[in-house]
Amino acid sequence: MATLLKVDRLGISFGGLKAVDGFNVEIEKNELYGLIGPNGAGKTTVFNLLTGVYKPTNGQIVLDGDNITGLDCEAISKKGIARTFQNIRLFSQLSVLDNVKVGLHNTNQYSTLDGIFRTPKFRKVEREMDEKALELLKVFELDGYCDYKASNLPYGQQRKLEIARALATSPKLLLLDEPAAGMNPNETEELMNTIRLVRDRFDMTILLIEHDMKLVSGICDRLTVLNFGQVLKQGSTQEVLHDPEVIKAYLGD
Amino acid sequence: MSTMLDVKDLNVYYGVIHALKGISFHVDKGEIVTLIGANGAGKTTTLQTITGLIPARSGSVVYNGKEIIHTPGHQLVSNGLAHVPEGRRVFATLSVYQNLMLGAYTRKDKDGIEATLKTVYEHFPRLLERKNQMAGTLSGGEQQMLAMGRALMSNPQMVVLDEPSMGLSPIYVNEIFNIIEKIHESGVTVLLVEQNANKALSIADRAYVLETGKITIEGDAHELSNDPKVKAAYLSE
Amino acid sequence: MYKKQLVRNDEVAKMMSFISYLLNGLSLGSVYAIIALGYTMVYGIAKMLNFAHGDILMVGGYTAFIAFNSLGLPIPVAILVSMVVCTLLGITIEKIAYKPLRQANSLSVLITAIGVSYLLQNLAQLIFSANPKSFSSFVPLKPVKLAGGQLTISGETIVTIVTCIIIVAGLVTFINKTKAGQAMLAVSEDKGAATLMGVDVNGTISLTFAIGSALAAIGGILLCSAYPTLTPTTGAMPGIKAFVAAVLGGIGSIPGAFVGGIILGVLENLAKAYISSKLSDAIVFSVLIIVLLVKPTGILGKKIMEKV
Amino acid sequence: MMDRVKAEKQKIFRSNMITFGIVIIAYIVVELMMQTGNISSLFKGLLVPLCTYSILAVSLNLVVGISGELSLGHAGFMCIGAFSSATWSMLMKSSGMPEGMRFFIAIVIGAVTAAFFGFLIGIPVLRLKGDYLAIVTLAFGEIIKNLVNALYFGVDANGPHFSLEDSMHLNMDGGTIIIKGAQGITGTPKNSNFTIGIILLLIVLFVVLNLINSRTGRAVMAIRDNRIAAESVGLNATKFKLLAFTISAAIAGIGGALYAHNLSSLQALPKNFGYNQSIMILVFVVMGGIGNIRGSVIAAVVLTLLPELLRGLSDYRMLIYAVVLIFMMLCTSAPSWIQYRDRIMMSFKLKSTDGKENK
Amino acid sequence: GSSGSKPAATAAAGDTASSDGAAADAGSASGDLTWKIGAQGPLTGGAAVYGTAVINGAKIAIDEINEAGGINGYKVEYQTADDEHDQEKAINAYNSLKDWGMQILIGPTTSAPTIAVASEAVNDNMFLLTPSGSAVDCTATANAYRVCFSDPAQGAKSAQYIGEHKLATKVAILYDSSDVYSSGIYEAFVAEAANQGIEIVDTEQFTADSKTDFSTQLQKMQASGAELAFLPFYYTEAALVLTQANTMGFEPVFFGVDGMDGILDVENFDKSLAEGLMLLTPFAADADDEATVNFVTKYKEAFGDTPIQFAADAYDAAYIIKAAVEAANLTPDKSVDEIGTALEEQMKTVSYDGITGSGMTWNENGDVDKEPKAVVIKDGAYVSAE
Ligand SMILES: Nc1ncnc2c1ncn2[C@@H]1O[C@H](COP(=O)(O)OP(=O)(O)OP(=O)(O)O)[C@@H](O)[C@H]1O
Ligand SMILES: Nc1ncnc2c1ncn2[C@@H]1O[C@H](COP(=O)(O)OP(=O)(O)OP(=O)(O)O)[C@@H](O)[C@H]1O
Ligand SMILES: [Mg+2]
Ligand SMILES: [Mg+2]
Repeated sequence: MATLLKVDRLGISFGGLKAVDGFNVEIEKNELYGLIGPNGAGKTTVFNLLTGVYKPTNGQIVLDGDNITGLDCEAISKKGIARTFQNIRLFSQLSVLDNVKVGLHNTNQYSTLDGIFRTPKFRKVEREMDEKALELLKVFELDGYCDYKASNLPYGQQRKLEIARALATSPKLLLLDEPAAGMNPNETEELMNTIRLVRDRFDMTILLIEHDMKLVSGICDRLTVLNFGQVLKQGSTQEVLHDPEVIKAYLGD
Repeated sequence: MSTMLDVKDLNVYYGVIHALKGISFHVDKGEIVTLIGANGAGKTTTLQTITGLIPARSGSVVYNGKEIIHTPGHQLVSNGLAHVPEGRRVFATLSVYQNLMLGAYTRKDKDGIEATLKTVYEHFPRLLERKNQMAGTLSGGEQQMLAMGRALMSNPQMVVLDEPSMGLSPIYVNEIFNIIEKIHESGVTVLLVEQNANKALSIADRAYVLETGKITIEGDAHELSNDPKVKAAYLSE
Repeated sequence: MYKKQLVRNDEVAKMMSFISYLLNGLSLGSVYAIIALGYTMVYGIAKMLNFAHGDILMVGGYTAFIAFNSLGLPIPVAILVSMVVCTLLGITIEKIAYKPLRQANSLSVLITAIGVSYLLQNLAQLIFSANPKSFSSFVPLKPVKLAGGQLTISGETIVTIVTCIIIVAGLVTFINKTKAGQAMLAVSEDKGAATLMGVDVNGTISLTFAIGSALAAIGGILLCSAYPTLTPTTGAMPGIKAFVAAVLGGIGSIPGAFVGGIILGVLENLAKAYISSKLSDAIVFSVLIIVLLVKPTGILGKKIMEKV
Repeated sequence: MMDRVKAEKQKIFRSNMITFGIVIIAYIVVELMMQTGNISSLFKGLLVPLCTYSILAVSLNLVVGISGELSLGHAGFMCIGAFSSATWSMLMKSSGMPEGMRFFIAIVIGAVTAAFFGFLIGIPVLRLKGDYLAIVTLAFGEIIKNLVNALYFGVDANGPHFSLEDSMHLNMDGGTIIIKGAQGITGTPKNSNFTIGIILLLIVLFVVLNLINSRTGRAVMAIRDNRIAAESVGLNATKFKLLAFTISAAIAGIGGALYAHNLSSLQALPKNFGYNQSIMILVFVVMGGIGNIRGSVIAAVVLTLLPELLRGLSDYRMLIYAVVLIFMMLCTSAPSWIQYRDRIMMSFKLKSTDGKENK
Repeated sequence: GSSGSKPAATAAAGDTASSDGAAADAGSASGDLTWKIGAQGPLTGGAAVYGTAVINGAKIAIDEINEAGGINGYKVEYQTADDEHDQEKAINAYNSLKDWGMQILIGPTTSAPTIAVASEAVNDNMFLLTPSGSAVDCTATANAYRVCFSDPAQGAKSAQYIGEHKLATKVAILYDSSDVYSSGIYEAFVAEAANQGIEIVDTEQFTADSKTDFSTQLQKMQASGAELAFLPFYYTEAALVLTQANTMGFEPVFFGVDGMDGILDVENFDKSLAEGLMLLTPFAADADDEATVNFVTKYKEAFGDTPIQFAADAYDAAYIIKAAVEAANLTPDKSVDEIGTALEEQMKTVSYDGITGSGMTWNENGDVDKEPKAVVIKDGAYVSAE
């Protein structure tokens, strides 16, 4: 299988604190990969480095053969990484549909003038966007809410909408930061199915952070455990979850 | 056992949205009571109404024998009611230490505050490590610990907790529940809202199930955790 | 020899005039600073741009004028009366016009503040007429002459700077050392969470307005003492300049307001002296822009990190 | 679900049509009144200003409401539009160019010059946030006013002459001085009229409303709602903010051109091009509802008319205006008032559907 | 020098029915017919002092005129409007007065609004006499006349006066570069100064946004070795300038213009600061001629303040209109246009002795020809400089 993401000795410090240090990972195409670790271990920071929110102080990130180290968010998104956020970041005043359509911004294009003068191109592309967006929303059973304001959705729905929006950018790699946070077990179960579905249906590679071990052990192929910014353990899910060091640092008993 | 908190027929609106539709429940002194329910059921709204962050349209909330429905939220803290809010709400540009000291805002006993601070640091050593870091730059889980620690600083008789385990690593989820039990053992009454219903029911005395603004099931925590309806809707096997 | 002497004299003279421009700047700057302190207090805690601050200052000026000139009260009493009037005014305005909008969009409060500003100006005009009044200085100090009379520092300048420093020190101590100060910090961050800490949010905001308005009264008196013309629009332009000063220093930061005010005053006068007196506004504002581009939260402003 | 999406589009379309309809109907009514002579001089004189301020309010709403940035220097762009267009008209006054053509080009010049400055100013300014951005725009507005007040411009046989000193420093060899510092420009042709004002307003509304409901507008609003998330889906935040800012400046320039050609004399006073004016425009935007374009137009009209209607109160006019301003703000924005309003509304349409209300 | 005479129209056509009982009878005889005269100026905002003065000054005159039987036998109705010192609002104010039925306008008060209103009013051929709109362009249209000097006239006359009286050869100037009035006078002054052998050693400016602190400008003026400081701006700022100059020991001859009048009446102003201040002004409130005393007394009684030059100009404006109307033998039943045409014609021949000048006449540009009085402040009072 081909490697999609290769991260080498990635690091960043805040002041004196080495939040991430020498982080390595290789993710195969179509893999469901988990990133776990105690609170404050640096998981979200890894995501921020991968998506260009922070610039790494050292190390390199290669996506599908492209060195994307040091690019900014916008460029990285165009290269094919999309993400969700630990604390939900939706376009709160826009409708659910429009949130997804913003995600489609770079894949379905027409010029500002087309928009102002409502040219046939505008109509055509808008229609395509509507169709695609609805299709995506349907995957997450959100199509019924398409005309709701995003901020009026219940919490769980908001998380799903974030994933839909990320998928709209047609990424190669999808990063999910604690997708199940704030969901009850039933909802989590549903979410797991959705994530699997996304992987299969969109042939997606997914890297996710999660504290819910049921989800992690349920769907992840492989795991990396971070501790104090460093890789503590890497390997297949079962192997990692039974590692005594991991149990001691993260899982408890 | 005397009643600590008695909520009767509470109605709350967000504009035209009827969020709480006449709910009633009570928490006795020394109890752990948990409120479970799906997203958007109104759990947070309930807690926020009790501690005066949201005004109620009608109904009554009696705390320690006193009607508090119209008491301004800030006065409840000095009466021993603390609230760990949803979304942590730490003071982002203040240091961890300053956050904790604000938790003790209503207290005047210097020594007592010192002692409490020590226990909080014992519960959450990470906070001691980071005591001068700006709270806004803490990781999600660290912020959750801070929110909890801050509430404890007021030395409350009763705490209401809104999803305290959200975003915590498994080790800390266990730890948080241990801490809740410890707090409880030290005589504090607890009203707990949790998505992790398994855990919540395991430490609670009694529980209520909230569905779209109404209480639909109530009872002994243990019994509820065996109730097939609850099991199906809220628990994992 | 003789020529050299001349050159040196010339240089001394240049130096002297430079110093005296600097002093003019300090004088103006310290007045801006004192007004900016009130601005920054209210902004920092209540998170609103109180565009009526300059007008409260004007009320302070008129009150002091009446107390002193018309009623013949002694200076300290007149100052006190002015402070009390402004404090009450500030609290009342907050209760009636701003408090109902606390949950609303922050622009709504801004607009209301503008309404209040119009209201105060027009009320003042109805009561006192638009005719200017000459304010008698409340500063009994004689000007200090230095360097053989080549440099003069007015009593107003000295008093303003000293007052300003005292207020800055006082406010910083107040906020860092007292419970009420901590409460202000909490309120400024998150009103809901502050309530959960047991902080009386309304009371804290009232207190903030009270302090801010009392400072406005002092600012008004010092402004009018140094630049003694009093009209219903006296507060408008210094109000805006002080707002600029507060931002320059880092809005919300108390030492920042002081630094910002002084810098603004000095800059304004140096620009007048060495570049162009008609373009001094443009120059001052350009510097402000440059500073903010280099340091987007002002000179002493807290950098706000948004954690992702 | 496609029909729900279509319905939503239909709703937006209808709402836009209502906006245009209101403007057009207002135009027809006023024209009829004018034809039949049923109109006061005061009102007649206000027609062009009403268009001007509506245009300015729409312009600012694009920045404040849609792009989510607080600008307190909009009068500066209006000032640039006014002076650049008036300068052109003065230069061409005796060139024999047809008046309509000349005015049309004047408006374009006003828009383009203002847009140019908007772009230039936007590059550094839009890096700032919130109130810092507000103060910097305020500063720019004041700089523009200050510079215009110091600007002398004339043309003679040797070409154009500029000075920031005084007219003597222009070193003119005969010729005419067009901009005379604080004395500004006098003798601008009075080309603006109600019809042109309405046409411009309709064009501006067309551009802005269509922009908002297009890919570009969505991007701008997405960046407003959450910049980091917007960047994470591949939007260039700076580019879109700058775009909105520049278009807004251009529209303000159009407003300025309309303003300049409605008065024979143009001076940059604090009242018309200072921060007070910027704030006045902001009042229209906030009063009309942030992000609500139709509201901006209505608020601009109401609040421009209000002080004129209050003229009968003489001395108390501005006092009452201030009180009304505060009162209206409380009415439209204070949650306690709104709740009261909602409660009354609810008692009318008791228990309609539950979920729909979430929208 | 001013004549001590009571304001009297010595119009070319001679006195008509302007005097006493007969006029009053005529007024009542002509039933409801009245003159409708409007006045406008800033009544709110930073320039409100000037507008208020104009409106009040004209009011005194109109009350007197009505008491004496009105104009040409018809009573005068008087209406005012606020223009906020803004061109656009000025047109609104003008239009609101027009709606009321105004036939003749006294105003606007300040230059920028006057230019705007004049070019609007010319379409109605509404006759307007601005008491104080001094910029050249204020009277560019046929319908506009003024009572005060034009800015260039003031600037030039000031330079001439300084030159002729050898007050100084080294002159420093401070002016308001954001103000039409101030910068207009400044330019004319500089142009004329060269002819008068005056060396301008320093020019300083301030703007509407920075008129709190003048110390740096004053310091530079002082350093330039100026013997005379020319201050072409209003007394509101001048009061501050003089205070600050005093603090720093800058004591040249201060020379002002008509806008300076009023400085002695700033409440609580330390008059000693203005000692020696010279100004060219056609009006001084403490002149002891009967007409001025009458006006000042009445004004104080009615409004509590001492009138400034603006008020005096407006007072004269009302009487000038009266003189012109009566000379043209107009009646209020005439249309605005007819009145305008007649008055524009009449103004060229009318001559008037008022409190702001005697023997005032007007050229076809609408500018007044009158002699300014040079006054100097001695012991807290104006005295003639000669
Ligand atoms: N901008 C920043 N400035 C300073 N410290 C930071 C910053 N961002 C993160 N940190 C620190 O880096 C460490 C890693 O944070 P990160 O958010 O990546 O943790 P995490 O693994 O996602 O934890 P959690 O599971 O609790 O979300 C934390 O200790 C945090 O305090
Ligand atoms: N500020 C608000 N404005 C409007 N509606 C709101 C607001 N806050 C909550 N709601 C609505 O009220 C209902 C109850 O919300 P609440 O936050 O109390 O639910 P919850 O049970 O705490 O859910 P969660 O598990 O997601 O935290 C929901 O339908 C929600 O959409
Ligand atoms: Mg994280
Ligand atoms: Mg909740």
